[in-house]
Amino acid sequence: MHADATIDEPAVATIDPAMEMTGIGKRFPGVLALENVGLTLEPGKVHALMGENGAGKSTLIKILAGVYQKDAGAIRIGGVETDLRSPRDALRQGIKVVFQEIALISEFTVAENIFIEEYPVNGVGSISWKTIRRDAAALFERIGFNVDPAAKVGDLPVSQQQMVEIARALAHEARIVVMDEPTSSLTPNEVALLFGVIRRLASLGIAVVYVSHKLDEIFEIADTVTVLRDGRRISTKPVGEHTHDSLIQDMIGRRIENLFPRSRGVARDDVVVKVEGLSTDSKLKDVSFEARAGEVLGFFGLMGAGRTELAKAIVGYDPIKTGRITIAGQPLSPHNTRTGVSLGIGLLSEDRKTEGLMLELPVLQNASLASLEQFARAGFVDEKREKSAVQAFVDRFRIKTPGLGQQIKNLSGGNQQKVLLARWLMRGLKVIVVDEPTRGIDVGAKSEIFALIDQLAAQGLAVIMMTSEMPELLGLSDRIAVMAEGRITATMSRDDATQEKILNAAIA
Amino acid sequence: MSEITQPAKSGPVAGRLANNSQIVLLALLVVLCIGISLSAAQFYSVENVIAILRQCSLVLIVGAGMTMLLIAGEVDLSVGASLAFSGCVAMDVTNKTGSVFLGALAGILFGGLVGLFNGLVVTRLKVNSLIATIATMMILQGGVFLYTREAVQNKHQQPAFTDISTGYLGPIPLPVIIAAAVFACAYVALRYTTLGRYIYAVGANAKAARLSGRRPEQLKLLVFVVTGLLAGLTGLILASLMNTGQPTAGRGFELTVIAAVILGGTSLLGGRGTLLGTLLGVLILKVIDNGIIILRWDQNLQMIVPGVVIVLATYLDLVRRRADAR
Amino acid sequence: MPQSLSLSAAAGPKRPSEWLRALFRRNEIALLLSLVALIVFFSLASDSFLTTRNITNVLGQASLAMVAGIGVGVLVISGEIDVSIGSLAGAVGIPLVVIMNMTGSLELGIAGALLLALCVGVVNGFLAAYIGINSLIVTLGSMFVIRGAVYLYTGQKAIPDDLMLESFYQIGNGRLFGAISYPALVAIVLLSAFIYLMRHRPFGRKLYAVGGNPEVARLAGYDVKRVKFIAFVICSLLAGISGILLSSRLGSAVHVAGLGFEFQVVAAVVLGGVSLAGGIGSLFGVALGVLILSFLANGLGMLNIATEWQLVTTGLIIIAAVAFDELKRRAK
Amino acid sequence: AAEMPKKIGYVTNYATHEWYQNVIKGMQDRAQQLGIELEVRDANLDVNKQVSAAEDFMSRGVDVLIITPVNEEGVVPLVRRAKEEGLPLVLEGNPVKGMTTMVAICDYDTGYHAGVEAGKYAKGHLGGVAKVMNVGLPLLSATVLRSNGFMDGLKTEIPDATMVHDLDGGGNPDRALEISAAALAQNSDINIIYGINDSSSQGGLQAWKASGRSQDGLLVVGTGGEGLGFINMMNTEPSYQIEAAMFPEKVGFTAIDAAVKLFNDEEVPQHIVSPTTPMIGSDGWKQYYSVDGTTRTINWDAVNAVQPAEQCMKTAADL
Ligand SMILES: Nc1ncnc2c1ncn2[C@@H]1O[C@H](COP(=O)(O)OP(=O)(O)OP(=O)(O)O)[C@@H](O)[C@H]1O
Ligand SMILES: Nc1ncnc2c1ncn2[C@@H]1O[C@H](COP(=O)(O)OP(=O)(O)OP(=O)(O)O)[C@@H](O)[C@H]1O
Ligand SMILES: [Mg+2]
Ligand SMILES: [Mg+2]
Repeated sequence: MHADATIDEPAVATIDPAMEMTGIGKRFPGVLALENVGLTLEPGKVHALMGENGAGKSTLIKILAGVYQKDAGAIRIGGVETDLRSPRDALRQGIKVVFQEIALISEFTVAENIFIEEYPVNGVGSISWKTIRRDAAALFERIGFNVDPAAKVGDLPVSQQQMVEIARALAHEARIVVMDEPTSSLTPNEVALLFGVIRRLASLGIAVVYVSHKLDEIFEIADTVTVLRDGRRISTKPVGEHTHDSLIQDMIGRRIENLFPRSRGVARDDVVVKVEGLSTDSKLKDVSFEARAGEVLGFFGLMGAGRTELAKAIVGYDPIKTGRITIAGQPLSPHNTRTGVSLGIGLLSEDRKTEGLMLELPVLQNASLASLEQFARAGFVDEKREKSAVQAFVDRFRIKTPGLGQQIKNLSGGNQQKVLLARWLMRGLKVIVVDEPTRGIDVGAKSEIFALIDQLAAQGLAVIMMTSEMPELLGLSDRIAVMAEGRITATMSRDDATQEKILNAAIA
Repeated sequence: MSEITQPAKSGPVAGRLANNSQIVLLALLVVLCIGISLSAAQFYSVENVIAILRQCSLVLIVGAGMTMLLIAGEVDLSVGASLAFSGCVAMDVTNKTGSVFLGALAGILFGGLVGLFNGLVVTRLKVNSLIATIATMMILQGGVFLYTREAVQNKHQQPAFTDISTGYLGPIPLPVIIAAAVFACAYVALRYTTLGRYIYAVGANAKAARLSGRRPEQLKLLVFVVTGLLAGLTGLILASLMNTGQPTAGRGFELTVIAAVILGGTSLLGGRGTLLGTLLGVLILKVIDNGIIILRWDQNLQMIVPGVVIVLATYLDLVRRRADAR
Repeated sequence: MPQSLSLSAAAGPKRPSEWLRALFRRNEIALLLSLVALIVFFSLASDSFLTTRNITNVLGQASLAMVAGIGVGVLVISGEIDVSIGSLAGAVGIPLVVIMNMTGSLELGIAGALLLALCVGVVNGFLAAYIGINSLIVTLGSMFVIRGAVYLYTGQKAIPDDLMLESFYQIGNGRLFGAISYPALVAIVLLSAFIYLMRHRPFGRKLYAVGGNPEVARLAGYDVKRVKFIAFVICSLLAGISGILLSSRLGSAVHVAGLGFEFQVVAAVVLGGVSLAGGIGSLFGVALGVLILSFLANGLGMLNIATEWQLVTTGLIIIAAVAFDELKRRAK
Repeated sequence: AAEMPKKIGYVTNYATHEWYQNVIKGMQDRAQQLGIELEVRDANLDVNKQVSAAEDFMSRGVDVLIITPVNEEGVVPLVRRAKEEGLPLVLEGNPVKGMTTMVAICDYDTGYHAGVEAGKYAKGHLGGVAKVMNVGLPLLSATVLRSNGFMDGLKTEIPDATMVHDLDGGGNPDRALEISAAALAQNSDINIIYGINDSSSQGGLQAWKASGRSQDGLLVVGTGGEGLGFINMMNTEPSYQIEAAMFPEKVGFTAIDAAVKLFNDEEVPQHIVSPTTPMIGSDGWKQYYSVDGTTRTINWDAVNAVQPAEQCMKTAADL
């Protein structure tokens, strides 16, 4: 019934192919999200789905999950044409999905979230909490993830929540498991564990759909790759027929010459951010560092090392216990974002949904939130100027939206991130702190964002980048700080840095 | 909201209106007015129109504040009790100082103080605004009787005090002018100023607003104070209209205001709403209230009909929006 | 060997302290402390407060809000709200008394009352859950419509219980073994049943999930609309039961019965720690919220405090209790 | 000398209303004279709260209970419980099935006598025409009786008097004002405004003034005479000529006396009538009250001299 079933024995007798989607079309107001897309899943195979932000990957998956209804096309599961009218239908067909946006009940415990689809009950129909706790612990142990089943999900960092999501998809019998960017906040170690699980699923004859923007992962785990662009299928090929370049070519229709462009010279000498002896009640202990104008300072650490907390403290969002933060020589009053922003420091949060987006509001207002004063005269917003400024960013970042009036909740994850980045760049800053800036962003956009970060530094900004991506860290940073358990354990220049040195410091 | 959510292109006026969520309300209002007029010509007599507008002005003034408050993600149920208290204060201070101006000022400021109290309790003590303002309502209802056991009479029979509500500027009654001015200011503030944008932002996502250098607490506090001041102003007008400060006035007023605001399409979850909607909501509710008397219908329908209309209007708007989304 | 020793040594004393810490982490603890503080204070301040008779009185009085509060609690946890319960609690008296007068049967009267409550719940639930109209709007509408319909039907007059049925008198005024009043008994039974439902039945957890995050609940395969619909029906039925008890306490169907009841109940529910955003709170908390308000009203009366001071004090204590709860939560 | 109860409990309907404030004042005065402790609880218009408050008094052990029912049907079980416990119970205002005694004015008679006076006034000043706007309150039988009485009394003088508008003004001034404004717009030939309490007549009059009408040819009749409001209006508003005084202090006074009698098992009539009388003209009130600043004092000699009716012409049972 539970975890054991999925992992250790074949769940369902499988027929070839496991699922076939043909001619799928889906239209949203103002957007043709999918047009005549086909997808065939074979049992025991890992099928990767790739494409730029907004290409339609999540939409296709949501149709498979019964969340959205297709406008055209057909879905056959095990050879039978099926209508998936609700997530319930899809679950009954054994389709388990790890969604891109974390889909957990934050007030529930980890264990309860895992069994939320179907609670184990005892003879009189009461929930068997004992079984739930035991099975959840067993499941985590089997996968190798390290999450406390009794913790409240809302208290966990994003990365751990992502593991819970993955575990949930494996808790019940499945015939198709879909993962929409499951690794966007996992450490390399956990990614390795996840891949182990995926291989095991495949060996049990389960069809796996895997969405990721990380090319390396695709080459490692996928059997077949389907690439979408602008809602159309560009190609479906065995992974062996692809090279990095050919895949990128399919995805964005052009080649990326250099993922980590570098136009800036050496960092200037003037220290823009100076943090001395920073400690907080919860995690940070005696953190000191400096960042100079024109440099990118990369912070690396394992999950829970304290980077997010550091980011929030230095922009004045979280209270601090001791320590001093100065921005361009001016002291920042802690726990006060107003002085932070006026001194010229801003944070691009890792948690888009709860700390960044105003979901109900249009792109326009989401973009101009931090820089509204620039478009205002005597408190009145000059909407014309505001719109043209935002439009310029939409064009420059190639943000896919039907218009500035579109509610931001209707944009794809990558495009949302671009809008939030625009929010800060529209306001001239001295320092920008970016926390996992490319989480969920496609290669094309990534290279644009890297180029942007590079440009910003070239213009004299200090960029503080919190990242879990080693290539990003090494490709972009001038200097690297490594955190572990709330302390900075090592600082090094890029030239001195090696993966090994960094990882050693992160584990310390 | 919907004006702001419009795509960047500014279409022709008719197109924008048709796309607007107020269209249902406007249609409803027109139907109501025509319907009532057809069966009772007195409905559109000057006297009746003025009577309706005067009543609307009371609700609209507070409604303007309440709309902003709901957009900012909070609510104030103490406005009814606050306006009764403010009216007593206004009358009492007028009596004691002999100055209507000072009395009026005191009444309005008292309302502002109540708003400040609500705002502080909500933003500093983090008490949910619904329960905080229910508590304030109780405190005010008790407090007003500690302040005065009896209705405060216009002791010196100052005509200037009654003029606040019964005076005219040209052909238009003063309260209507006051309400129009309040509405216009609120409309401009919400629609065209940075402050208005921040109010929406705070209601839509307070954390994001804070990260962008805003102080959600301060903004909410401000909106609470504004709502309080407007309740004080309404209390003053009501006291003037009755020529007394009545400690028992305003019972259920908060429900009328909130009903009008949500009828106007403002979301209770914050971040969405318009003042134009509130204006239409107020007009519809007061036209129904008036129409039932003009038509000599059973007055018990004054509860039933608005109840049905609130649900119906929301339903029609829902249908319209779903059709739009297609 | 040493290892296992140290393990058991750690586990031994840890247990009670863990348990205590878990208890203190629960939000209800602040409420429980407030309630105890209130009771201690009033016992010291007034001789007539801590008497068996008075305590049973208060429990009886609290039970009407308790029964309705359970329903509202369930509904608010599922992410919706119902402000028509006051009108409904008043309205169910009419079928109850009218049918009783006609047939002489209390059972038929109660069936009629519950049928009315069921209908209201179905309509509210249908409009809010299935059609998708905001529940505050729907129930604000039905609050007006029900009350107006009662006035229309009765011509704003109470309908007396012509037959003076003893059984009808007993359900609201009688006591089991002369000690515990029937309304209190009803409240205790319903409270236990619903606490069990919310904690240990899959449906209870679905209510939390649907209120906590409807999108997630849908993705988990729940029929969100149906769950919410049932919550509306539960809420109305419990308001109906509360109204039946009220009607018996009043010995008639009173057209103004239950005016303002929705405010009292919603205030108690929120005071009890149930979040209006949905998904958070417990029925135990709701019960504490109701008891605090009931003991407060009774105690202030026992101290012979003037109405106006009672209102002021109650308001301040509500703010203090919620603020205390919030500060404690933040300190965590 | 009769024995005195130690403690009397009074559950009022709506303590913050001026009428009840004055009833309580009368009770307090009388209780003090007799050395009785009086405790007051407020139902605040909530039937359920009223039952709870009475229960609290019972468990607290008062010697006599006085209740002003929020609704007369809603306290039937209370009357029964008081009987079972042997607790003497006096009702104020409205009769209840199974009660022993009630202290109340005659609402119908009060309206009736004011109606007669209004008729006389209309003959003298309004050309014998009487078109009445009743700012009423259908919610309570007492207030319905007043309106009915007023019209019947009026018709004794002017047989073709009509009630052109029968409004529900909620008994409070702001709502009364709002609906009166609509009614005045609907009918322009109204010339008498009758209010079932002072707030209602005030609301009606203020609506009249707000519509810009002159008070010539208008008569306003109020009921209650409970606060300063009607005195103020009689002093300053030319149309406010008649007030049906109901002497709330006297009601309170009488209720305490009745409570003492019940406590001593004395025979009491089922309905102890408290007197009412119309007060006419701008000086009419001065016979019964004197005002100093914001306090008014009842002139007990004059009020005690008003003879109550033996029996009411009509009661709630006749509705
Ligand atoms: N509910 C919706 N309403 C309107 N438009 C939508 C909605 N959901 C998605 N879209 C649009 O459909 C397109 C495809 O979005 P989708 O989320 O499928 O992209 P994606 O490939 O998953 O991108 P990403 O890599 O950024 O997650 C986008 O242009 C997006 O803005
Ligand atoms: N065990 C935990 N329990 C509750 N909250 C936690 C825990 N660990 C981390 N958090 C919270 O999660 C957020 C992110 O954690 P933190 O800043 O420590 O990690 P990080 O280095 O940014 O790593 P990552 O973002 O990859 O998780 C912080 O707000 C922190 O308070
Ligand atoms: Mg996606
Ligand atoms: Mg982080």
